[in-house]
Amino acid sequence: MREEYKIIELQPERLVDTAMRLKRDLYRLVQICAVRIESGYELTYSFAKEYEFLNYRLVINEDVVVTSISGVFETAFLYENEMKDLFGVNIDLINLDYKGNLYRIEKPTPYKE
Amino acid sequence: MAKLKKSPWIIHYDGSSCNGCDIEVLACLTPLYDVERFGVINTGNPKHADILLITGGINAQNKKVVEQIYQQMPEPKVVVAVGICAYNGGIFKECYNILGGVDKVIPVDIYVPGCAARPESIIDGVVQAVDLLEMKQDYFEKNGISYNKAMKNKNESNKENES
Amino acid sequence: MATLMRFTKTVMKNLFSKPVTTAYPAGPAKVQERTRGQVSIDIDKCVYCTLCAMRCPANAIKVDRNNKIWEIDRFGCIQCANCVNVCAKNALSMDQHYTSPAAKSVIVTYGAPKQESEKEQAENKSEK
Amino acid sequence: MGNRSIVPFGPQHPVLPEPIHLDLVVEDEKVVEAIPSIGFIHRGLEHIVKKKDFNDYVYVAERVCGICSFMHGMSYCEAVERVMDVDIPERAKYLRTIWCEMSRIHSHMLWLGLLADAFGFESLFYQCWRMREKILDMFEMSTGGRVIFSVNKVGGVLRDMDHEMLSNFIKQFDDMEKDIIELTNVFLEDYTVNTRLRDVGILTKEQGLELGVVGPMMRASGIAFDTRKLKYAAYEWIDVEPVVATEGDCYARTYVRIKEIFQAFDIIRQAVKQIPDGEIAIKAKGMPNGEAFVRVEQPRGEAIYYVKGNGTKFLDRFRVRTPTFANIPSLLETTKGAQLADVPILILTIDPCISCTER
Amino acid sequence: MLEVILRGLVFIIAAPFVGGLLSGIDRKITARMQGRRGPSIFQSFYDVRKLLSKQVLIVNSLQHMLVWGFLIFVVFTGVLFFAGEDILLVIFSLTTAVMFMVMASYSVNSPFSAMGSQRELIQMMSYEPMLLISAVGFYMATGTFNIKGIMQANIPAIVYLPGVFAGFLYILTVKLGKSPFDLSNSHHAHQEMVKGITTEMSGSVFALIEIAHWYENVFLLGIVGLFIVSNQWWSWIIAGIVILITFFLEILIDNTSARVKWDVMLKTVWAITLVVGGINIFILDIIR
Amino acid sequence: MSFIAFLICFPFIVAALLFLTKNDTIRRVIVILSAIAITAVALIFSISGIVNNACLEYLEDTHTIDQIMIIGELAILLLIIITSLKYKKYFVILLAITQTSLIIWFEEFGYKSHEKIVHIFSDRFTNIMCLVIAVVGCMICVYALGYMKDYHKHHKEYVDRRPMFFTLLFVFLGAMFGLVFSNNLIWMYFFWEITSVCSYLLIGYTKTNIAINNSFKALWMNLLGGLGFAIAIVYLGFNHDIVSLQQLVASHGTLIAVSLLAFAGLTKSAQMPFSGWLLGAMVAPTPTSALLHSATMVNAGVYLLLRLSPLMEGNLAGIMVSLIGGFTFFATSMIAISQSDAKKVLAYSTISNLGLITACAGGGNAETTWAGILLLIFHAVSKSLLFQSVGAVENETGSRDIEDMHGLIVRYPHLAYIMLIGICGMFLAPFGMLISKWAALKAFIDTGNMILVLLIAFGSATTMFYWTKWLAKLISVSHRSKIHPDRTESTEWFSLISHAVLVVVLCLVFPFVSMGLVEPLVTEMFELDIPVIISKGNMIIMIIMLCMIIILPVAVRILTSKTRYKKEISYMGGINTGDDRGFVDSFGDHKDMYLSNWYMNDYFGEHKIFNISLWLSSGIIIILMVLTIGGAF
Ligand code: NFV
Ligand code: SF4
Ligand code: SF4
Ligand code: SF4
Repeated sequence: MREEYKIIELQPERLVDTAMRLKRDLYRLVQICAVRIESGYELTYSFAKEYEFLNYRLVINEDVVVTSISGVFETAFLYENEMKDLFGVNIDLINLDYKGNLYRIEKPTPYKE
Repeated sequence: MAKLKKSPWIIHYDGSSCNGCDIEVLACLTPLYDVERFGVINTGNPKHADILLITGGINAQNKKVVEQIYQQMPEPKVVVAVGICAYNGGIFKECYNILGGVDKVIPVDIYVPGCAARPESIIDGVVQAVDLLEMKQDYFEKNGISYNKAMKNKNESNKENES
Repeated sequence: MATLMRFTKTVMKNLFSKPVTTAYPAGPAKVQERTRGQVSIDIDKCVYCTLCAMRCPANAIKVDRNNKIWEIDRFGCIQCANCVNVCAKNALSMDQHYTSPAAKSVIVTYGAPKQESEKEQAENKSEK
Repeated sequence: MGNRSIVPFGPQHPVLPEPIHLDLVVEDEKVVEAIPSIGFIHRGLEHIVKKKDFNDYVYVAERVCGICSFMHGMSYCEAVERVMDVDIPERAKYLRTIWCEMSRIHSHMLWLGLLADAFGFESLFYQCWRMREKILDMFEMSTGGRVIFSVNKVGGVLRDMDHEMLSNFIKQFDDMEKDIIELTNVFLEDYTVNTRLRDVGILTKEQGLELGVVGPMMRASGIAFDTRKLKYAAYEWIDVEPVVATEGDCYARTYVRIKEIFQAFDIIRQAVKQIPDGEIAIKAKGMPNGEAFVRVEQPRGEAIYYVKGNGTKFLDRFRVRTPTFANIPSLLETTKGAQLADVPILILTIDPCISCTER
Repeated sequence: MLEVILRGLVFIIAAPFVGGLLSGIDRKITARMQGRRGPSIFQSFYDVRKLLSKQVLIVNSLQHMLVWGFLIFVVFTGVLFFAGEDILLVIFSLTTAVMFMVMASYSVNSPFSAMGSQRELIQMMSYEPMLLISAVGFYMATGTFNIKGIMQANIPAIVYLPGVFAGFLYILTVKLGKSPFDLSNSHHAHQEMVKGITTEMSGSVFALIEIAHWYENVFLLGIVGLFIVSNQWWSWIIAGIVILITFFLEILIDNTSARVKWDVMLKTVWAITLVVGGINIFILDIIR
Repeated sequence: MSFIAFLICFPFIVAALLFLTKNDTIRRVIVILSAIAITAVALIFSISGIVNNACLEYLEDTHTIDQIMIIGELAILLLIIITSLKYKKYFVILLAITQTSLIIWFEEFGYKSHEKIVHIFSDRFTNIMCLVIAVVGCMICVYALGYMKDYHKHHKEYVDRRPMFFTLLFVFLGAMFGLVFSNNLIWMYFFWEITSVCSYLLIGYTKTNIAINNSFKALWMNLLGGLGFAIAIVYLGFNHDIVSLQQLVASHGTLIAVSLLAFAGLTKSAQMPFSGWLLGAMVAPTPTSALLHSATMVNAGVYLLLRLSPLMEGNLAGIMVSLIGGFTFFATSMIAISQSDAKKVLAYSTISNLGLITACAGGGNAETTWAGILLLIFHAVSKSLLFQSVGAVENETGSRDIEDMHGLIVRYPHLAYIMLIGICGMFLAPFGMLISKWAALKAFIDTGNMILVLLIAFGSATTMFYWTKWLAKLISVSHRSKIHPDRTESTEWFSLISHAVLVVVLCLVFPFVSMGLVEPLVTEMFELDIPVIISKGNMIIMIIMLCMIIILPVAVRILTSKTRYKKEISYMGGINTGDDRGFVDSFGDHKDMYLSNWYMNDYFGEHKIFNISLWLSSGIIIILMVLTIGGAF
C-alpha cells in the first residue's frame, strides 16, 4: 500500500495566486521539481498540510517566464535558483537570486542538454 | 632524525564526497580507532597540518579551495586521497560536475581505496603518509628544495624532453 | 534539572577501565563474515561474458572477450558487489580483505597468462 | 564600516565536516547577517540516471549520502517499484524498516557527537561515536558495509537477517539503550550544555511552517508530523507517534532527536516481533514507465523522491529533495541575531547533510 | 642576588620539561577519560620538535617578533615568580605577555585569528580582576607582595584565602584554556574560531607559542602552590599534592563541560571574583 | 618672582597680541617664539627650583591686583551673561551671578586678613605642574599652528576664527600658571574661573549647535564647581580666617571646606556625575581637547585635589573623593570599551585616568598621593601625545574612528609609531598605570578600603581591554596596502616627536623622577618620611622590562635571521581571493573581508552604563556632602 497524492495541472499565470491561497490555508512548500521534456519543462510544485500532499504541475515552454513564489514562500528561493541554474528555467523576481552561482558549475544548465 | 614521524597532524577536507568517507575519517579519531595514539591531531587548520586527508572528487567549485588549502600547508606535506571518489571520481566520475580525482589539482601521495574507505585503511594510509613525510623532510634538508617542487620540475622537464 | 559536570560518572568510568581502542595496525583488522572487501574472481569459472563489466556502476572492471582478459582497477571499485550478484557463472565473490592504500592504483589482470604473474605479485605485495 | 566584521565561515572549517559556506556579518560576535552558499559538493548525480541502468542506479542513489545512504537506496527502489507497480515481499519491507531505523540511530548518534564537538565538548563527542560504532558493527554484520550497505535492489533486498542475528541485535540494543540513556542525559541535563542549547536559534511553529522545515527541526517547533505515518516500507504496520517538543530552540531539537533514538529502538523491536518469514526479493519485470513521488522520513526529516521513467532501462528523471535542502532557509532565519559561537550549533541543529543537499 | 639568578635559571631550564610533560600527561589522562589509548606522554615534545623542523609560513614578519615577545615575557614572568619577586609585578608582566600574543595574532589581518585575539582579550579582561585580587589577598594574608615573603608565612595563605583560592581555580580554567573557557584557542575539540589566536601561526612560530604555554602553565600551577606553602617544610609536599589535584580537576572539568559563550564567561568570572574573592577580602579586612 | 610674574603675565600679553594678528606667518612666529620663551623660562625656573629645593613665598601688597581681579571677574560675568542671554541659557546666568557676587561681596567686606598671607608661592608641586603646563601646553600651541591650518582646509563649513583660538590657548596657559602659583584662594578662584570660561569658549569654537550646547554644558558644570569653590572660600574666611592654600593645608579641621573644594576639583577634573562636559569638549578642534585633557583644565582639578590630599585622610571628604574617583575609573573605562571614535575613547580614558588620580588623592595618604602625582605627569604627556596623533591621523585620513586606523602601521608608519608610543605610555610601559595601581592598591588595602581595591582591580582589566584592542588595530598588517604620503605639518611633527621622546625618556628616568622629585614632595606634603613604595629591585626589574620591549625587535631579527620563511596569505576557509583582503562570497563574487574590534555595546554601551553611573555617583556625592555638612553641625 502506498501513500496517495494528487497531481493538479496549473497554468503558470495562476501560480502565485495559488501559492498565496495555499499559504493562507497553512500549507507548506515541500518541493519544486523540474523535469526537462521535449517542448520545455514540467515543473511540479508540491505543497503539504499535515499528511495531505498536493502537487501542482506546470507544463511550460522553454521561453516562458515563471514568476518566483519566493515572495510567498521564502524557502522557494533555493529551489528556484536551482532550477534556474541547472535547467535554465526562466524564473523572475527571486528574492535571493544567486544569479547562476548557487552551484558554481563549469557547464551551464547541464539538464537542459 | 625522525622529527615528523611521531606527530603527523592532519587536516581533513571534504571535496565532493558523499560523506561516507568523511565519517570514516572522523571515526578514525574516535576511541575505537584513536589515531591520536600515533600523535595525529585533526587540526582543521592548513597552517598547522602535515597531512591533507581529502575525500571525494574535485568539482568546479571546490577546485580552488582544495588548491588553496594545499598551498597554505607548510612543507613538508603529504596528501592522502581517501576513497574511490578521491581517486578518480568514483561512482560519480560521469557526473557533469566532477572533474575527476584529487590529483586533477594537487599532487596526491597516497590513495586509500574503499567506498567507503574503512578506518583501518585510513590508518594504513596515514602510516604510509608519515613515512613519506620523513622522506620529504630529508629530501628538503639535503637538497634545499621541497620534494614536491623538485618532482614538479622534473615532470615538467620530462615533458619538455618528450615534446 | 541542569547540573554541572553531569558527565563525570562516565568519564571516571572510562578513566579506570580499559580503553576500547583497537590494536590495529599491530593487531588484526576487524571484519565480519559479510564484509565487502575486494572482488575476487575464480577465473576458471569466468566465461568473459562482460556482464560484470557492463553492470559495474563504477566501471572498474574491464573484460576483453577476445583476449580473454578480466581486469579490475582495485582503486576504482566501490565494493558494491553488483558484479558478484549479476555474474551468472558465480565466478566472482567478495573477499573480506580490502585493498591496501598505495601511491598508485593496483590494476589486477586475470586471464592472460603473460601478465598475470607480475600483476598478481603487485597485488599480493599490497595485501601483505 | 561601523563595528561590523565581515568574515567567511567555511567552506573549509574544522567544525564543519562538510563544506558549506556562510558570509557572516558580525557585530562583536552577534551575527547580523548570514548568507549560505552551497555547491561545494555538487556532483550532479541525478543526471546520471540517464546513463545508468535503473537497476544499477541504486548504487548511485545510496551514495547521495553516506550517512543516510540506506534510505536513499531504499527510497529510490520504492519509487521505481511504485512506477513499475511491483509489490515487494513483506519480509523485505520489514528488513528495510529495521535498517532504516538502525540508520536513524546511527545518524542521530553521529549528529549528537558532532553537536558535542561543535559546542566544544570533546569527550561527549567521543562517547557518542563510540556508541555508534556498535551500530556500525551490526550494519557490517548484516549487510557487509559499515556505512554504505548496498543491500537494496529494485524488487526487494539483497541480504536477509536470520532470526538469530535479529535476536542478537535486539539483545545488543537492550544493552546499548542503557548507555545511551546515560549519555543523552548529559545533553539534556548538563549545565554548560544547556547554556549552549537553550533559547538558541528559536524557530516558532509559525516560522517553521512558513519556512517549510521538516523532520526533527519541525517537530521541535511543535509541529507533529512524521512521514513514517505514511505508508512505505513496513511502517503501515508499525506504531509511530511523532516526537514533538514545543520550544523550537536547539535544546528542543536535541531533545527530539534523542527521543527518536529510543523510538527507533522501539520500532526495531516491533518490527522484529512482527517480521514474517518468506522471500526477500521478487524479480521486477519490465521497464519503468511513468512517474512517482515517494516520501520517506529520513533521519533529518521528510525526503521526497521523484522518479520518471520512459519505458527504457534509463530513467528520464530522478530527483530527491532532501530534508537539509528544505531546512537551509531556516538556518538563515535562526542565525540572525545569534552569536558567532552559536553558528556551528545552529548549522548543526538543522543536522545538515550537504552531500544530500547538493547531490 | 646569586640565588635569584639561580632560581631563575632553574625555572628557565626545568619549566619546559615539566610543562611539556604535564601537557603530555594531560593528553593521556584526557584520552583515557574518553576511553581511548591516547598518545604517549611525551607527545607534546614530539609535536614541538616537529613544529620546529617545519617550514614557517608567515603572513608578516611583525608577527614573529610579537610571538617572541610573548615567549620572552612569559618566561620573564615565570622567572620573576620563581625568583620570589613581587607578585604584582609578576601579574603585570604576565599581562604584558598576553598582550603580545594578542597583538601577534591580530597583526595578521586574518579573520579567525583576529576574532580569537578579541576573545583572548575578553578572557584577559575577565580573569584580570581575580588575579589582582589574589595578589591583594596574599598581601593581606601575609603582609607582603613579595613572593619570597609570602612563602615564608607562618600560616599558609589558603587559611585566610579560601574564597580567593576558589576564585583563582575558577580563572585558572580560563588561563589554561580548558573547557568551558577554551574560547580563544582550541586545543582539541573543534572551534568556531578554527584555531583562534594561533590560526596563522605555523612551524616554529607555533612551537614558540606551545613552549610559552608550558612555561605559563608551570607558573600558574606555581601560584596554586603559593597558596599552600608556608615556612614549614611539609607544606611543600602538601602544595605538590594540591597542585596535582588541581591539575587533575582541571582535566576533569575540561572533559565534562561544553564550551560556554564569552558573555557567560565574563559574567560568571566577574561574579565569582566579586562574590568569592570580594567577600573573602572583605572578611579578611574585618578580622585583621 | 619675576619668573613667576613672567609666566603668568606673558601668556596674557601674547594672547592679546595674537588676538590682533590676522596674518598666518606673523602668528606662527609669535606662537613659536613665545612658546620657546615660556618653556625656557619655566624650565629654568622649575629646574632651578627643584635643584635648589627652593620653596618661595611672596608677600605682596596686592591691592591693585585684587582690584584688577575684581574687574576681571566682573568682566567674565558680563561675558557669561551676554552669551548666555544670546543662547537663552538662563540657568548659567544664575550660577554665575551667584558666585561672582558671593566672591566680590566677600572680597570687599569679609576679607579681613588681607595683608598677612602669602599670595604667590612655589614649591615642588608647583614646579612640577609648571613644567607640565609649559612643556606640554606650549607644544600643543605649536602643534595647533599646523593643525588648525589643515583643519580649516578640511572643514570649510566653519568660520576661520584662528586669532581667537590662539588667544584663548594662551589665556588658558596664563590662567593655568596663575592657578598653580596662587596661594591665595581667591586668586586661585579667579584663575579657576578663567579656565572655565576659556574652555567654554574653546569648546564653542565651531559655533555649531552641538558645539554651543556642549560648551554650555561645560560652563554650567564648571560654574557649579566654582560655586562650591566660592562657598568654600567664604566659609573658610568667615569661620576659620583662612584665605590661602597653605593655611588650609596646615589647619586640620575644615571638613566642610575641604569637601566643597574637593567638589570643585571633581567637577573640573570631570569626575563622574560631571563627566559630561569633557566628553562634549570633543567637538572642538583637537588641540583644544589635547589642552583640556592633558596639561590644563582637568589637571587643575586634580592639582587641587592632590593639594588637599593630606586633609582627606580617612574622613568623609576623602571617602567621597576616592569613591567617586574609583568609581569613575571603573565606569568610564567600561564605557570606553564600547567606543570606536578615537577622541571619545581618549576622552573616556582621560576621565578614567583622572579617576584613578582622584582616587589616589582621596586616599589621603602619602603613597597614594605619590602615585597620583606620578600618574598626573605621565598622563599629561601621553594623553597630549595621543590627542595630537589622533588629530594628525584625522587630518590625513579624514576619520578619527579607530576602525579606520586598521593597519595604520602600513599606511602611515610614522604616525602609527607615535601613536603606539602614546598608547604604551598610557598603560603598557611599566610606569604609567602600573605604579599608581600598585601604590593605590597597597594603600587602600592598608586603609581597609576594599571597595576601592575592587574598583581598581576591575577597572584595570577594562582599561587594558580598550587600549589593547586599539593597539592591535594599529598594527594589523594587511597585504599590499600602500604607504600613503604623509602630509602632516612640520609644527605638528615637532610637537609629536618631542612628546614621543618625552614619553620614552620619562619612562626611562622614572626612578629619578620618583626619587628626586615626587618623593621629597610627598614627604613635604605629609610631613613624614614615606615608606619605600617600589623597592629598588622592582624598579630595576621594571627598567629591564622596558628595555626588553625596546630591544625586542632587533633581537628577534637577529634570532630569526636563519628561519626559512614563506609568505603566505591568511586563512579564510580556503576561499580567499588572492591576497588577504577578500574572499569569494556566497554569490560567487569577491567580497572584502573586514575585521572590526569588539565593542560589546550590549554590555558596556554608553546607554547602558552612563546614566546609571550618573545617578550612582550623584547619589554618592549628595549623600556624602550631606553627611559632611550635617556632621559638622
Ligand atoms: N537524513 C538525511 Fe540525508 C537525506 N535525504 C539529508 O539531508 O543525510 Ni546525508
Ligand atoms: S568513495 Fe564512496 S563512500 Fe567515499 S565519498 Fe566516494 S562515494 Fe562516498
Ligand atoms: S559476469 Fe562473470 S562470467 Fe561474465 S565476465 Fe564477469 S566474471 Fe566473467
Ligand atoms: S564491486 Fe561494484 S564496483 Fe566493484 S567491480 Fe564489482 S560492480 Fe564494480
